[in-house]
Amino acid sequence: MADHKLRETPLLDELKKGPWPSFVSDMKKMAERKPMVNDLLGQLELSYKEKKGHWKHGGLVGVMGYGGGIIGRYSDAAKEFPACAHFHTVRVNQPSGWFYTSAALRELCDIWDRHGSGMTNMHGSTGDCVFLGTTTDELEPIFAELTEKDWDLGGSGSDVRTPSCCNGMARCEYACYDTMDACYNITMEYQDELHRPAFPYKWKFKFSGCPNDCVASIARSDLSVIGTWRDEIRIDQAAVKEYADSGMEIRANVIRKCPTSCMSYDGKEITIDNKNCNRCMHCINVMPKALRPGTDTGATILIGGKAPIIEGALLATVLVPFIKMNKDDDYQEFKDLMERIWDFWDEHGVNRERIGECIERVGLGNFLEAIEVDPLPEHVHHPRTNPYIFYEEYFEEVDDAEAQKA
Amino acid sequence: MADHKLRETPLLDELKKGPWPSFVSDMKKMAERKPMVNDLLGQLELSYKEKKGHWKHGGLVGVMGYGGGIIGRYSDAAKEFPACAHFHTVRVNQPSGWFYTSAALRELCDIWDRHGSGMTNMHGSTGDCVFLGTTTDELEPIFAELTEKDWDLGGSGSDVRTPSCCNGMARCEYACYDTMDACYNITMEYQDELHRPAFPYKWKFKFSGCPNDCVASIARSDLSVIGTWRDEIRIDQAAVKEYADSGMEIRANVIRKCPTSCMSYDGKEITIDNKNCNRCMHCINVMPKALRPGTDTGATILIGGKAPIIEGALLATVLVPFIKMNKDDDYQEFKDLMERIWDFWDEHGVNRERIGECIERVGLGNFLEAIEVDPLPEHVHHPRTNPYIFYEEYFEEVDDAEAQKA
Amino acid sequence: MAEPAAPRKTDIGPPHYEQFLHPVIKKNYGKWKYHEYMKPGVMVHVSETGDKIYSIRVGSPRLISVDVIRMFADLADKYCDGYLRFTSRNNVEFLTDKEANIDPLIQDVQAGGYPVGGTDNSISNIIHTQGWVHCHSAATDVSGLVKATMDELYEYFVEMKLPHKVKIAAACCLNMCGAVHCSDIAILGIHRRPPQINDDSVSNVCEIPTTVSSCPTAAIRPTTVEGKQTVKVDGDRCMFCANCYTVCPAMPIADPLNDGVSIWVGGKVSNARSEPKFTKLAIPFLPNNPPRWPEVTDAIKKIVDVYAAGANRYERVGEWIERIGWPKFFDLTGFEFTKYHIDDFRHAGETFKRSAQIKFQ
Amino acid sequence: MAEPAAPRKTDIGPPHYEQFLHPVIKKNYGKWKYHEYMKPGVMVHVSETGDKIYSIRVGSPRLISVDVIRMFADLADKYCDGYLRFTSRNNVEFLTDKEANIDPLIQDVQAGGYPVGGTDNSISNIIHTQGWVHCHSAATDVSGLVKATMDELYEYFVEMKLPHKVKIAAACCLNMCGAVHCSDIAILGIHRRPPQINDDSVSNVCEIPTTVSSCPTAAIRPTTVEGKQTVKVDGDRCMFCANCYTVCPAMPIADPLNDGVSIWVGGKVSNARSEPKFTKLAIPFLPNNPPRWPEVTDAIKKIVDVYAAGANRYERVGEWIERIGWPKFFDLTGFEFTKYHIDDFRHAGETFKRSAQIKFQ
Ligand code: SRM
Ligand code: SRM
Ligand code: SRM
Ligand code: SRM
Ligand code: SF4
Ligand code: SF4
Ligand code: SF4
Ligand code: SF4
Ligand code: SF4
Ligand code: SF4
Ligand code: SF4
Ligand code: SF4
Repeated sequence: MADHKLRETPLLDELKKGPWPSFVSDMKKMAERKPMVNDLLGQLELSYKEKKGHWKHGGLVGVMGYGGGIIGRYSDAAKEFPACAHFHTVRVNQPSGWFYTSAALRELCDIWDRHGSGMTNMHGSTGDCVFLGTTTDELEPIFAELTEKDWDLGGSGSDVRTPSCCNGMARCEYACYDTMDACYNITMEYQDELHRPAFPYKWKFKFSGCPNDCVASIARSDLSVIGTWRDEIRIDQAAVKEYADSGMEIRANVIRKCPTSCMSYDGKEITIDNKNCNRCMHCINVMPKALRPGTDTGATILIGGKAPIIEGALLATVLVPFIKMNKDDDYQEFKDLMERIWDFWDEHGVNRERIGECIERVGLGNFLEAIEVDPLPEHVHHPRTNPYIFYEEYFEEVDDAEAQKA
Repeated sequence: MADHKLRETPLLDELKKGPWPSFVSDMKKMAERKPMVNDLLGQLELSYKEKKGHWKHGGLVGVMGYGGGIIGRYSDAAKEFPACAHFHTVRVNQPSGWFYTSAALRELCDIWDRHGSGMTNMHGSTGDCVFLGTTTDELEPIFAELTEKDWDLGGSGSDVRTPSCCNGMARCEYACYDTMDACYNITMEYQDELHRPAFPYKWKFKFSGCPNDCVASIARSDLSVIGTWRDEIRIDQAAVKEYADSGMEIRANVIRKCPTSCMSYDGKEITIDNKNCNRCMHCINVMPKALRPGTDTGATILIGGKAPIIEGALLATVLVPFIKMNKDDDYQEFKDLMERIWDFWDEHGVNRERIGECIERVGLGNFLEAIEVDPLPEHVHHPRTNPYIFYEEYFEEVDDAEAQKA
Repeated sequence: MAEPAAPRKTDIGPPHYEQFLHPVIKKNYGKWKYHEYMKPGVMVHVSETGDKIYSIRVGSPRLISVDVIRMFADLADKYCDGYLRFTSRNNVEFLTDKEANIDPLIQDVQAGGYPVGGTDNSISNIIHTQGWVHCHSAATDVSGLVKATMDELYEYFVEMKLPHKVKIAAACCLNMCGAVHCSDIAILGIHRRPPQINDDSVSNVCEIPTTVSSCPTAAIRPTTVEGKQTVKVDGDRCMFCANCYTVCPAMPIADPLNDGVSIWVGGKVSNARSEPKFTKLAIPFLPNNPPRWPEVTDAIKKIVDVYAAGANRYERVGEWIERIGWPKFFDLTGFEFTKYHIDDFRHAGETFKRSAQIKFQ
Repeated sequence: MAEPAAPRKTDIGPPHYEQFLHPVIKKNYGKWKYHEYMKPGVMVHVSETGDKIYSIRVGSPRLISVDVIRMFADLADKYCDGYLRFTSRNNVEFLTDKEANIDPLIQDVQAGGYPVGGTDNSISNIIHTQGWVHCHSAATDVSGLVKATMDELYEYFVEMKLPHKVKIAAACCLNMCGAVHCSDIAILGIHRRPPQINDDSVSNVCEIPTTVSSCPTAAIRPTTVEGKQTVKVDGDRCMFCANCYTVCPAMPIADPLNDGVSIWVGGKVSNARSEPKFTKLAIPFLPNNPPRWPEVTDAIKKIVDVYAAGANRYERVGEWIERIGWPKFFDLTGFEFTKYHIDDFRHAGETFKRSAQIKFQ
């Protein structure tokens, strides 16, 4: 059927076996009509044989007016595998919560089938719909067809990366704010920052509706927005009874696993000392019919999460313990904060230094001061243990000291 | 009564008030027969007025043949307070566990009354019996009279500091090895290291009989020896019942406070899952009549505890999870270990760097390797989280790699 | 530069999500009350209005062709009025309000070779990255590794029989584009040989000061070789992070003889019960053994087995290990504890055991 | 050097402890079975042999004259066959096997102005250091501070009415010769002004390279002033640790206007329940206000009061705070939380809150 010779891939063929769906089988099928995939398979087989990748370092390509969204890639074995000599990827900004219709998916597939390898990642680790492998020539046409159908590119390089969010209020009873709206709104607000890299390094936003953090925002984003509530957990005691009747071991699985020991259960009803509850979600997760987050909901903002390069991985650290994620005023409080943070980063950031590393270098206290956020005990796991305090003022004259006293 | 004019000390006199015994009242009495104490009070009153100390920096004095044991001190207000112009302290090595007889104490008092201010610290923070304040001339006579009565000086400077220990087997049912004997034995073994500074910095030994660590060894010594046991906690169920009958809330105060949740209580008997017990001592502390450490006893050795100067305070870190502290072979295993550690420190230590800091600089893994101790998961709170592994070997040739496989 | 012919459409952002929402979802947006697992891979969410939406979760290799996506689209049309989504772990979720459609859909999905599962106390899909398929930095191929691993763990995807969720991630280099640093179990490609320096091209393709300062351990020094400005690496200081290669293409670090895989355990992201935590090193090195990396899949199977046997319900891998202690973990798995497990980077001291609380087995 | 006249006795070490042990202790050495608190300051230890030893604990200011020691010796003769000891917190313990002697002894002790107490769930003696009485480094006087504080906390020494033991320490400078870094409550003298440099004498009395390298923050640079080699300090980098002064006397840092006291809480040493932990900053600065430091004693009283009111039995201060959370601690005490409380030294990041587990009051 193919009008080109199919590559032999004895090693890769081993990966056609087994119950989990095989990317090799899929690619082999695509190889029949896509020489690019055929050569990609050939090159991958070589990598499996040699235990070594065959891509050259980087390559700056893109679409006009954008600084990101395309990852350039060239083979170092192009002689042997000419069809994948160019093999760039296109990052298409996914819709909030990765919801699609069949029609929308077909739209994307058609564009990609026309202009690229036909292979994708659904989705990339940052959240984009990733089109894997095309040539430089195809980039402008792809972009034109995408925008024509109202799709746009995502981020890459030192810019705002494609924000992502959990499905939140669309399909989850735990969502404490509208993650999908917030993600969409913030993505639209920062289109320029997303498409034209002007930061010291990348900046990732991720939105989770509750402390379960189903988009791993605390670990994988510079700015993590995690839903929470301030008032009391709602308890439906009838449903508690139902769970008990159905055989759930409430004491072992709920009460004793509460990290703050703030729950009790008398065999009939659950009581919660809400001021000691730290919103971990465990009890709610186990008994969603009986327990629900409160109704004074909002989010905790955390900053600086990232992977290990360069100073070691960081989990994001609390910046605003509670914020109302307010649609009605277009998330103004959030955006004002963002402005102050980026001003600071602009001034103090160093090339290839993520905001988390920057804050550690400058000092969290100094950072908070600069962005006009009051220091709070909620910002720290515990206050400092070393006595090396950079007191900022001292008295030069007795008079100053006396003046201070008065 | 005094043949000298007593200093006016209106500020200090405020400290004669109140229920806690007053060092000022005591010193004022001594001032009547000791001009040195009279002037010390005068200088202290000046410090209280000016909010500033009046001692000059350091001063190298000592007794012949010893490099430590005396802390030189000179007043910077000697004109005004000539009697305390010299005010050196003498560190006398206390007996194990700070046990004395009245006769022994009087012996020490008499020597000090003859040759010094008559003021003491019973005891210094390291454990010495500290004689506070004498002149350079008096040092040799004091030393002669002390040794005459079988007392010796303790450490100071970059040497082994005076080891100390809890009262252990002498008066405590928890002692898992003989702290007082170990402390004495090790002090005697290292007399040369104690009296002649030859290390990069100070070295402190502290011996606690059980994990309650009543001499704070884990926080305040370079080499901390903490008693423990390997077998099962001994339970006397009859005594458990007695405690219960006497109204003790066993569930709230013992079972639920066990950090490993390895205890249970059925209202009658206590059961312990000893392989999960981490020897924290809590249950035993609360119910000493009913629970006792096991009988396969020994100690955990930890290394590197210290105060903040220079890199921040350190708690000591586990070096040997379990060692038999064996009197019969003169603690040979312990001493062999010490030899290897000091050899390492000799080679790798930097001036004014405690062993704890040295280990962090060199790497705990490298340190263990150098002193021939196998790395164990017990050495760490958890394995590394960063992927920055200094693999020490790589293959240059295919043959090497193949050879490795075979 | 010439202006584009037509007024160019840019910065339009992604399409608004609302148009992609199932009508029942749109109607009950923000009103969901609770959910239940009906069977592995199948959930029902119940609204305050009484409405229900059924989700059927399908495993996907993530690296998929447009033909596979079209197949999913067809199934969505057939059973779900055209509505579906992807999850943050790259599974597909079919969404329908018709309970009767569930089983036929599952049959069709399975007939197409795709598994249904990954919910609740199962092993869901593995988060992974590009590997030799697309990235220049890769020390291994994760697509193959993940396929081989999921074959091995298949039963845990299609059944819900573990103590709790087990989240696995794989990344092909220390950049960790996957979620490796906070996963229950993680597979990480690693280099073990310092970069080879192409002295001829360094000064052409790299900025030397940037290259020198890119090294976290200050292992790189500027130097001159045969009159050319270049850099040299102090091998003893190199810990193979490849950050120099990222900024300077003339310092390739990939090396077939020495690249391989490390295994990590005990991280988590959720705030449930315990705070989020980093993954910790379990095995510092396993050889790259394509196409099926048996050493790696064996190790992971071993971890899952001992976890399944030993953990309590609702205990994540890291929580279980913290309860039993790391010594016990190494004991149970039989993995060797080496000096490489002991941290020696920036804050190493924070990982040392600083108490006399010790378990003796 | 001339030889000493007589053969010099050296390196004899301390006297052997055995000669100082009460006969009942010697007989029951290693055989103790359990203990009981009879009343504050009085314990009985019971041996496997059935023998008993009574200990009566007496508070001492530690800075005591030979006359006070002699008084203790006299009391030991009168009631304890001459046997007594000191504790690791500088209390005196009288040891007797005669139960009848306990109350008369206590009466005599109290008549002499010394309190009996400090056992079990009380506040025992404060570990402290030299201060202005003897040390060149002191930023405050701890003997006075401790006296003023113990006056305030007296009731907690002579009664056993707290949730658990409260261990207090005081040190007069950052060297922390006391146990400040791991105490339930700690008082720490601090400097707040960079060292003043005596340019004339630096080169005579200090080794300049050693001085420069002594600074943990690299704030010190060599310089020349009026032809003399000396050093200068970058004030913005100085955090007042005084390590430079320790190695170079020409850099005094004590300063009456700016020296003062900081307050720390929540550390512990024992391995009971929780692992040993460091003390954390509660109040960064209180003025040096001799002779009775009312701001300091008020702050400590406040901490003890809220702890006494809020903690559970057997909960140390740090364990209690960890249960209620630091925000609550600052709320209850009314202490201000400032940027100084946020660590910015070496491993600062390890102290940041890295989870969404937050309590709202
Ligand atoms: C495509 C993708 C992996 C995937 O297969 O999904 C990816 C691919 C690359 N990442 Fe990534 N990263 C991708 C998500 C991530 C994530 C996950 C996330 O965003 O949630 C992380 C960890 C979170 C974080 O940002 O810290 C991540 C952390 C990195 C790092 C390390 C950054 C750090 O601060 O530690 C680098 C190195 C760098 O920036 O120089 C990197 C660099 C790269 C580069 C550009 C390689 C390089 O050395 O310059 C890779 C291009 C591969 C290629 O050929 O396409 N990538 N990268 C992901 C983006 C797809 C998308 O847009 O959806
Ligand atoms: C006398 C004593 C305080 C007391 O009142 O009890 C004391 C007094 C001094 N200590 Fe100390 N230290 C004393 C126990 C301690 C302890 C506690 C202990 O040993 O358990 C520590 C904390 C534990 C530790 O060693 O880390 C301690 C940590 C320091 C340090 C900080 C060391 C560090 O590594 O962080 C210094 C500074 C230095 O060594 O340069 C220091 C230095 C000093 C100097 C020598 C002052 C100096 O800057 O050189 C003090 C002399 C004071 C004087 O005029 O007598 N002293 N010093 C203690 C010794 C008495 C004795 O022999 O029994
Ligand atoms: C669909 C998805 C969100 C999305 O927008 O795509 C999702 C959906 C749900 N999550 Fe999640 N989680 C999803 C990724 C995550 C992630 C991120 C990840 O996997 O990388 C996490 C954090 C991972 C971690 O902690 O390492 C996550 C941590 C949780 C937890 C906390 C579990 C715990 O006890 O630690 C719960 C609660 C539970 O399972 O009891 C939860 C619960 C739920 C619930 C029950 C919420 C609800 O009521 O709808 C949903 C079904 C769970 C299930 O699969 O059993 N979800 N969930 C993601 C499905 C991924 C997949 O295909 O498997
Ligand atoms: C006499 C002394 C040892 C010595 O050789 O001098 C001693 C003696 C005893 N200690 Fe201690 N401890 C002594 C200092 C310490 C220290 C060190 C310190 O205070 O600086 C500690 C560690 C401090 C810390 O954790 O910060 C210490 C932590 C304990 C503990 C653990 C408490 C806890 O739950 O954290 C116990 C057990 C208990 O109290 O239940 C204990 C228990 C005991 C027992 C009951 C042991 C026994 O069975 O004989 C003794 C009487 C305790 C009491 O005072 O109520 N001892 N004990 C010390 C008395 C000091 C004083 O005058 O007050
Ligand atoms: S993060 Fe919370 S709200 Fe969002 S999907 Fe997960 S459980 Fe639901
Ligand atoms: S949310 Fe967590 S902390 Fe709060 S009551 Fe439930 S289990 Fe306890
Ligand atoms: S450390 Fe243990 S053995 Fe020693 S006195 Fe304290 S409780 Fe007793
Ligand atoms: S010693 Fe500690 S860990 Fe062991 S059983 Fe007792 S309370 Fe539990
Ligand atoms: S983890 Fe490394 S090799 Fe893999 S995609 Fe990311 S940058 Fe490339
Ligand atoms: S691989 Fe990392 S450690 Fe090695 S030279 Fe390059 S940047 Fe430095
Ligand atoms: S704490 Fe500082 S001032 Fe006080 S005795 Fe120790 S070294 Fe001297
Ligand atoms: S006081 Fe400390 S930080 Fe300041 S200059 Fe001296 S050594 Fe440096």
